[in-house]
Amino acid sequence: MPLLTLIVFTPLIGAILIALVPVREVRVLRGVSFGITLLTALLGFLVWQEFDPNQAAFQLTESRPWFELPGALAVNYSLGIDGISILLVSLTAFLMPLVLVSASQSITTRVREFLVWLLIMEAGMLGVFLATDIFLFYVFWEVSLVPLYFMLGIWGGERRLYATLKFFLFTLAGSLVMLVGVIALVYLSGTLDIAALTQWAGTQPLEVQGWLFAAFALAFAIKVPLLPFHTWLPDAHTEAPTAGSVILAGVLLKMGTYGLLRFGIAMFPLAALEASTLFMILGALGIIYGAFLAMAQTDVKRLIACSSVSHLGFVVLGMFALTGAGLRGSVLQMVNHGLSTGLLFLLIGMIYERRHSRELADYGGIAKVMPLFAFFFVFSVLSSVGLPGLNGFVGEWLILLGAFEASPVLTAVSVTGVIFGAVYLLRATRLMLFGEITHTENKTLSDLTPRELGVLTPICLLCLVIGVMPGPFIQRTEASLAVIEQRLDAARDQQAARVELDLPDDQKPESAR
Amino acid sequence: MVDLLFYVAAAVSVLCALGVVVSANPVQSVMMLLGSFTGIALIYLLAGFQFLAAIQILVYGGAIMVLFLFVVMLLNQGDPVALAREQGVLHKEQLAGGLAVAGSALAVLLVAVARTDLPRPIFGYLWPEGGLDPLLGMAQAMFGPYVLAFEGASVLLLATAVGVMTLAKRQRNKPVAAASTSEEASA
Amino acid sequence: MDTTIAETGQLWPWLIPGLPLMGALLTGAMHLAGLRRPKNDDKATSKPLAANIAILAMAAAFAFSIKGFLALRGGEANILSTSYDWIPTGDFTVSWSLMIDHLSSLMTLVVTGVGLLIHIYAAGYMKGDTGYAKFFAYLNLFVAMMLMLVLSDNMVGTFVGWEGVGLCSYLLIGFWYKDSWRAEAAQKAFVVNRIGDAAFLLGMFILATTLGSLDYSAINSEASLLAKPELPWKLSLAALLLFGGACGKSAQIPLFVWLPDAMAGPTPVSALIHAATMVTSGVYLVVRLNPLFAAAPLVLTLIGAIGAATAFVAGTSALRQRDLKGVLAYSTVSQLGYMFLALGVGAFSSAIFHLVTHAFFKALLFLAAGSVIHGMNKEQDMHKMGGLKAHMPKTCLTFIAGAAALSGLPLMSGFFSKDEILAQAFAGGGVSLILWAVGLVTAAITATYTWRMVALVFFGKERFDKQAVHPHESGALMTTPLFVLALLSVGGGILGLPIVFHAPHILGEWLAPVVEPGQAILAAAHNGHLSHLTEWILLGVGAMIALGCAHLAFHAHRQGTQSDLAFETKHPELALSLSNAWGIDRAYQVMLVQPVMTAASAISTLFDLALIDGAVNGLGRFAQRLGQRVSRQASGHLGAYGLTIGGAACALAAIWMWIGA
Amino acid sequence: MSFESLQDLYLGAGPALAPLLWLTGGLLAVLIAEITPGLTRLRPAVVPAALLGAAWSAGQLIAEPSGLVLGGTFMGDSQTGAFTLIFLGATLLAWGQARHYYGQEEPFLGEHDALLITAPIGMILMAGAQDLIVFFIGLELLSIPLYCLAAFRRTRDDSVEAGLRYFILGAFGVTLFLMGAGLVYTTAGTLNIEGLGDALVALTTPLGSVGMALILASLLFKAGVAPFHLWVPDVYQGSPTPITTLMATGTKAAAFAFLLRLAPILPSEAGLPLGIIGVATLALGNLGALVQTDLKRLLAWSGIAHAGLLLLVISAAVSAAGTNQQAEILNAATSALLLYLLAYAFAAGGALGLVAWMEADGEDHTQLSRWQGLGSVRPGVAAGMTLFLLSLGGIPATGGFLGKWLAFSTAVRADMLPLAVLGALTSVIALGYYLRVIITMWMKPRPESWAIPSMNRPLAAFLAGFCAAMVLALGLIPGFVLGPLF
Amino acid sequence: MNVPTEHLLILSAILFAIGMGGFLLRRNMIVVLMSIELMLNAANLAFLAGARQHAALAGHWVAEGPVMVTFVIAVAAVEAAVGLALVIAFYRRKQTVSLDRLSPTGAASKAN
Repeated sequence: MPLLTLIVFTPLIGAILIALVPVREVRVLRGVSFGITLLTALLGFLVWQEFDPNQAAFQLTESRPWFELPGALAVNYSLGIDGISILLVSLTAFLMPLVLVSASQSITTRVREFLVWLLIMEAGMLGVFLATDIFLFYVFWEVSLVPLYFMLGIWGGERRLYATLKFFLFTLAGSLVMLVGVIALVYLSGTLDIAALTQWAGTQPLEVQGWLFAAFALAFAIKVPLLPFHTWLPDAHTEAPTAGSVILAGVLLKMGTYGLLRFGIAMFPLAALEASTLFMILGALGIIYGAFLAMAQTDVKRLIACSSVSHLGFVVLGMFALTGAGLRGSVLQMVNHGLSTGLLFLLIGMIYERRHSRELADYGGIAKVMPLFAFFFVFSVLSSVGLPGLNGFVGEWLILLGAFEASPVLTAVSVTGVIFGAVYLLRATRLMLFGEITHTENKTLSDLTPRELGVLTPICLLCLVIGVMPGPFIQRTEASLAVIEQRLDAARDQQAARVELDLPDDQKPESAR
Repeated sequence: MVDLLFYVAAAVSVLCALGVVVSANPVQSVMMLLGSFTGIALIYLLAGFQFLAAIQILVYGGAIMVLFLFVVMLLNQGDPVALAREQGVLHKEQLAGGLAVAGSALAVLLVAVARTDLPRPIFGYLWPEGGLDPLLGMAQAMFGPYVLAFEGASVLLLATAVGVMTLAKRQRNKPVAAASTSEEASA
Repeated sequence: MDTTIAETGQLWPWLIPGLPLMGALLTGAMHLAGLRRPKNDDKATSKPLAANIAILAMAAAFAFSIKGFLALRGGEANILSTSYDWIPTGDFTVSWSLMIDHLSSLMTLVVTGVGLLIHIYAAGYMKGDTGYAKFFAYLNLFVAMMLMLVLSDNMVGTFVGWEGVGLCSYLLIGFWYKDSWRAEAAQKAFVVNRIGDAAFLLGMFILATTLGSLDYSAINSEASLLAKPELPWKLSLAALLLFGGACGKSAQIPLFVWLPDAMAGPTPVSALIHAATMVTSGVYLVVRLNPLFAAAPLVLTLIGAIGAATAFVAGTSALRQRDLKGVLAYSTVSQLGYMFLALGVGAFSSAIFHLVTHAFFKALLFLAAGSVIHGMNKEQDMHKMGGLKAHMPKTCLTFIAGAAALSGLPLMSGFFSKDEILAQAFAGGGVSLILWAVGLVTAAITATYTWRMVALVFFGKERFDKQAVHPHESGALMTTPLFVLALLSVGGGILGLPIVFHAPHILGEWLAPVVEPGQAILAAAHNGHLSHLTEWILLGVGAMIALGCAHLAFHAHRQGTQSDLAFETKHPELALSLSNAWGIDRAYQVMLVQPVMTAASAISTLFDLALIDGAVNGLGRFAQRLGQRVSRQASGHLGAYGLTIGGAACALAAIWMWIGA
Repeated sequence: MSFESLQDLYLGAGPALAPLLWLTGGLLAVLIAEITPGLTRLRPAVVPAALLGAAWSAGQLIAEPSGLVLGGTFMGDSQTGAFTLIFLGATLLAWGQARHYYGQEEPFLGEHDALLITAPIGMILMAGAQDLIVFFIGLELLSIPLYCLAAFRRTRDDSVEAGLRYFILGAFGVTLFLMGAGLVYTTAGTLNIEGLGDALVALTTPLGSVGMALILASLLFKAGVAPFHLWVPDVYQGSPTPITTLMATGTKAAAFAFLLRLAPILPSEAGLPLGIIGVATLALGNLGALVQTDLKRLLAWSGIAHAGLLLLVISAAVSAAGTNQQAEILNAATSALLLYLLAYAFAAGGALGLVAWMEADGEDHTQLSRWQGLGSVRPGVAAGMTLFLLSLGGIPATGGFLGKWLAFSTAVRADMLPLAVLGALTSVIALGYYLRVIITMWMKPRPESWAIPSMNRPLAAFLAGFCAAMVLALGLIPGFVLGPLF
Repeated sequence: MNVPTEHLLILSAILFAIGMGGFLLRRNMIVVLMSIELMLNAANLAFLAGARQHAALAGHWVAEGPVMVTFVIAVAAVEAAVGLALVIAFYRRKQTVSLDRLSPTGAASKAN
């Protein structure tokens, strides 16, 4: 059974189906699309089951010739899954039905359009994680931009047009540079197969790896987003409808970190070694900077968005520590951030629907009238600040441990993020939930509905499961990460040999970058 | 003597060309243009291209000039009223720019000519053997390799006739027949 | 660490933290279920049930703690219980595993024992509160986390408990979240704890990267091995950072500021968390890792110094508190300082001894104070009390018992534990003598504020508004635990009688296997054995000072508030700064919190919005403007077009000529 | 020269010239049908028939190229055939859009069609020209009908002025070409591309260089490359929209087709300057488009940008001249140009077709503001426009992406990485204005009072749908184009 | 005639420049068209100069140049016809042949 094709195309076919349903049949539309995402989630679970944790290479692979580019390059439609992507694929499949349910309340205009975009988006994101042909990857990479663009632009907040444009152009700028990198890579190596490309690129000298790495890394750094390229994120998050925010935080940003891992570190180990300090610094800066931004926000959604910058700083920090623990942690933390920040955005969305405000000042004391909401909010906050026993801790701990091996100083700097994280999130919690109710509108707020509970509970449970038993999750990534570590070790040897060789010529390795 | 005649013809054509550009009255410009073309036709003749000299006079002098004159008259461009309305002869706002561009074009061309060593024929630039004129060769080329260009030109003339007719026609009266007009005859 | 691990297959130790956790889940579920029900539902039915579940869970945990204790007592080796792998890091794997050894067994006994009493007390104290089930859920969760902290076989597991108790502390301080100052106090507690936790994390990473494991057995054996030759500075740094973590949790300078504010929580919480258990986890950690700390003498000295400083500063602050719980809070900080002082001089088991006795008498004091506050309708200002002896005799009696223990009146539990610490400090000689001196002064201060408190609350005139307040004794549910604790406070001393009594030092012997490695390392540094005479003299001096100060303070304040007010009028600034812990909290606000918040808003508005985003938007605007200019070129003015085209053609020709050449 | 030899010359050229013959026949048929009362009704069928016939012939030519014909003046290879298909497609689109487009000028549709069918003749001559004389005639055959067609709506100032502007500047461009050709001829002694290739030394003399530069200038002018681009916005905007389609897709393709022929005889040092001009054009076009409020003008500026990118491809081919990968790069450039232009033809043609459609409701409907909220009332039209714009922006799953890929890959393979990166970055601006259109259509509310655009144009709808299908097909299953062509 | 090719080219260049000057400097469209005719003639001269040069070098007539000139003359006529027709069309709308009277364009873009 072509499982991976099924999982990518189910939402796509679903989108077409949805498009055929009359606009007025809102219930049917929602039902069908929920069924489709549920089916996809089921397929995702099957993939999770079928996945062999001991195999490092791509598995469940499928490949069919697509077309041939001039220069005798065969583009294939080929899918596969390995330890780097399994978690993200499962996460995407898992989150989508919940997002859809949450959207069924908030989205009341142009429902069909919304659902179509949502499903296309799911297909795009799954495609990004599953493609093993770089052309196919790039196609999915950019295609997944478009649905969010529409979701943001049509169903977003007041400044949505500004935010959409910014989001799209920012990401596109990176993507286009990456396109040049992809092209260069493809024509230098003569293949489009990602596994083969990885093999090829690993054998290249630093000069070649460096440029290609830079081209790729820029795109991913924007997507993540890393420090100087982050300003699109708060705007996009703030203006996006809840579903958009959840997907953006939950999956879309992970495309950046996923790319950094697959196309940055795994593909160009030498360059990654050279760049590791820079990226760790950017990650650490991102942690602190994002936290400071979050501390200053008065808009709770924007605050969470800024916290994303901080959290993803952790992921990058751990990833570019290039150590076993760091890699594991960052892969796991991608999922964790998706869950906990997704939760927070869902909750903000739920309260926004009741109150139509995102200003912290408009709340206060709502724990009294919405105790369940308060419970889930605090839970999410705790998951987000990395409380041991919940998912965030495992990832963060591994990341910091891994980073510590590589750079104790930067880790020491980053650890303060743990403190600041508590500061801004608890501040938000306090201002929203605690104290007296100062606004009379808040006195009549109704607590979470069963439907909302149904959305939140599975995610919370997953947070808990990952927190106490991350084994099955980490284990599935181990084989693939081990290969990356081997490549890095080989590159380290190479680097050492190179430094020895170059030493007489006045410290070349620095300038060689 | 023949060479001297070339320089005279050249001077005439250059002066007349200047006249075309600076004349305030379009009618005068047309006349100057005719003078310039005649000078060039003379050079063709001196260079041995009698046939080309002939069509230069026939087509330019006989058709194009008439066409220009016709339109100038049609639009009353020789009229003092019209002259006044056109607010001066030269475009003063871009006088400097125009002169600069034209001057630099001249400079580039002259520099290119000066810096290129064209091979000089041993026996000078005298007529080659085999007749006075490359007419036969032209005919053979036109119906040989250049038949495509030739036929293309004929299609071009046809299309031009249609186009000009359409453009010049007044609106709202739809004639069915496409009679040949003076414009077409000029081609 | 030669105490080898015998059995690993046993899973019953998991019941010790597991049962309270189950209790927490059950009661928590009850609370959440209650939320979904209509408002007018009869909540009373569920309420005792929640308390019963919680108490039952505690009792069971206590029972299993005893089982563990008995097993060890029976001569069994440490019991290791590994359930499953938790975090595979690639280099090593962190498991969920518990270890019952002599130290953790003692701690579980204290935690579950005192915890059980406090639970029972709380069942009475919290009666009528809307968040009854929630309260017990939190309380049970807290105990579970605390047990995880002390039982874990590795540092990561400890860290789970470490942060878990922090969380519960946060939840319980902010239990009455409607008062925003309580919510703020909760937030402060969590954040300050997190500062310590961050240091803990770093220390843990150093150990993990240098030693390759985070199991205590591995760390302790490795550390003692490494200690013999030149100690790598990394281990010292690790010890320092771990002590930083301990500072946060145990409210030592500079991270003590959260504890006084933590009194915002319900009083049982203050008793359980902020006196008896959580705040002692720092002490526990240092003792648990005693070989590591022993191998870092500089850090140990620092610990002693900080302990002494904390003891003194907090003690003086306690002198000027008017809030009953405030006195107890600062007293707690001060006593914790004592414990660290003990650790600093290498008296690990003495620290634990004081920890245990302190757990008894401070829990007692808090609970009794809670009883007072309960009886006084939430009044906490001692200046508005007085003469309560008559109204609540049981409370008074037990409170005095606690006060006697705290102030170190002879033969009380506090007397022995405190004097043991002072004796050890004195025996250390050299720098330790300074610590001893500070300790002695603090002992005097302790006695002073304790008896000031007793006098102000229970004796003298009744200064409260008799119309509004009708002081009354609390119910049996609350007083019974008081008596049990009073008994322990008074008699707890037998756990560690001085050598001069020629009785076995029960606690010292019990803990010997745990602290031996550390002691062995330290043995080279100082061998402080005091002669019996010296020890007698020290005991006598301690007793004299305690008795004297207690007497003076009691009589000075017996009349009422005059002496307090006199002092305040004479030295207003000193009084103010003393009552605010020497103004350290204010200094943090000014020097740390405000700058950070200012920096945050500056970064957000000036740097991020103005500079980075400004650059992005500026790029956009720049493109727009450039676009306008470019677009304006195509103005329809044919002359300009001609010029451009002609000029460009000429330029192109020139360039080409240049290329060709 | 004997009759027999002429016969050989002509007959051998048959397959190569067949598309031209179809079109010439079509032209004559249109005229005959126009002036013969009984046949007038047949006229609408003539043009598509001729175009389809020509396309069929072009397909034959691709399958069986006949190589150089007519004494080396015309190249009947698959490249010519492929470009011919693009020209024919563009013409067909323009023809389809012109149905029911004109109001008052409707009676003159016969003349319109005659002129329209002449233009691709010129384009094919340009694409296949191996001789500057043939090219010159082709250029005129393309230009003269377009001058007239641009001014076709004589009731409107902007149309007449567009024609006039186009003509005056175009005539100036032609004089540049002729002067250049004259100088080249003087130095090299031939006007044949192959001959010029043999006389490369002569072309690097100052006189030859100036000549080549002037030829190049005229080509860049036709292609709308900066700084010869200023006429483009005015003319595209002023011309009737179907004619804009033809200009945007056909003329540009023809100019680049000949530039491709010329690339091997340009000095390889010229690659870099050409590339820089290309990237500058890309930036300039995009910047210009960024601030437009009229859709046609916006598409005109975007067309300039696309020309810049295509020039980058040409420059790659130029810079590879003389290296060992010359043939490879030239092939890559050819396929890149073809595919890019094909995708561009369908995307831009489709977009302009929708503009033409909207214009039925009012002349001001080319204004972007009039498209506000269109997605809510005519989602099909808006979706089509969105697809076309995304393709123009080079978003994957559309033909535009594949074009962009091939274009950049040509530049990268010719070691022009920095230019490629610069080009990639400047094309970010492009998305800025394409997205603005999309935003206007989908994300802004439509004023209640506005009428819903009429939908009664089946042919236009069919063509738009066809374009959309092609854009998608090129993006998703490009094998059907790439396979036969390369 | 034994005038060197360079002189013919110089004449061609001068005429071309004059034509370009007229093209750039005159407002009257008809005169602008005449200027274009001048430039075309200049180009023709260049072709003839080339033809003569290579004929002299090769010793026999070459056909390409003269053929080109013939075509150019034909096209010149065509352009004149089309150009004048356009001028007439313009005149009908604006009653003028001044280039300055072409409407300005691109003004709308400023509104953005």
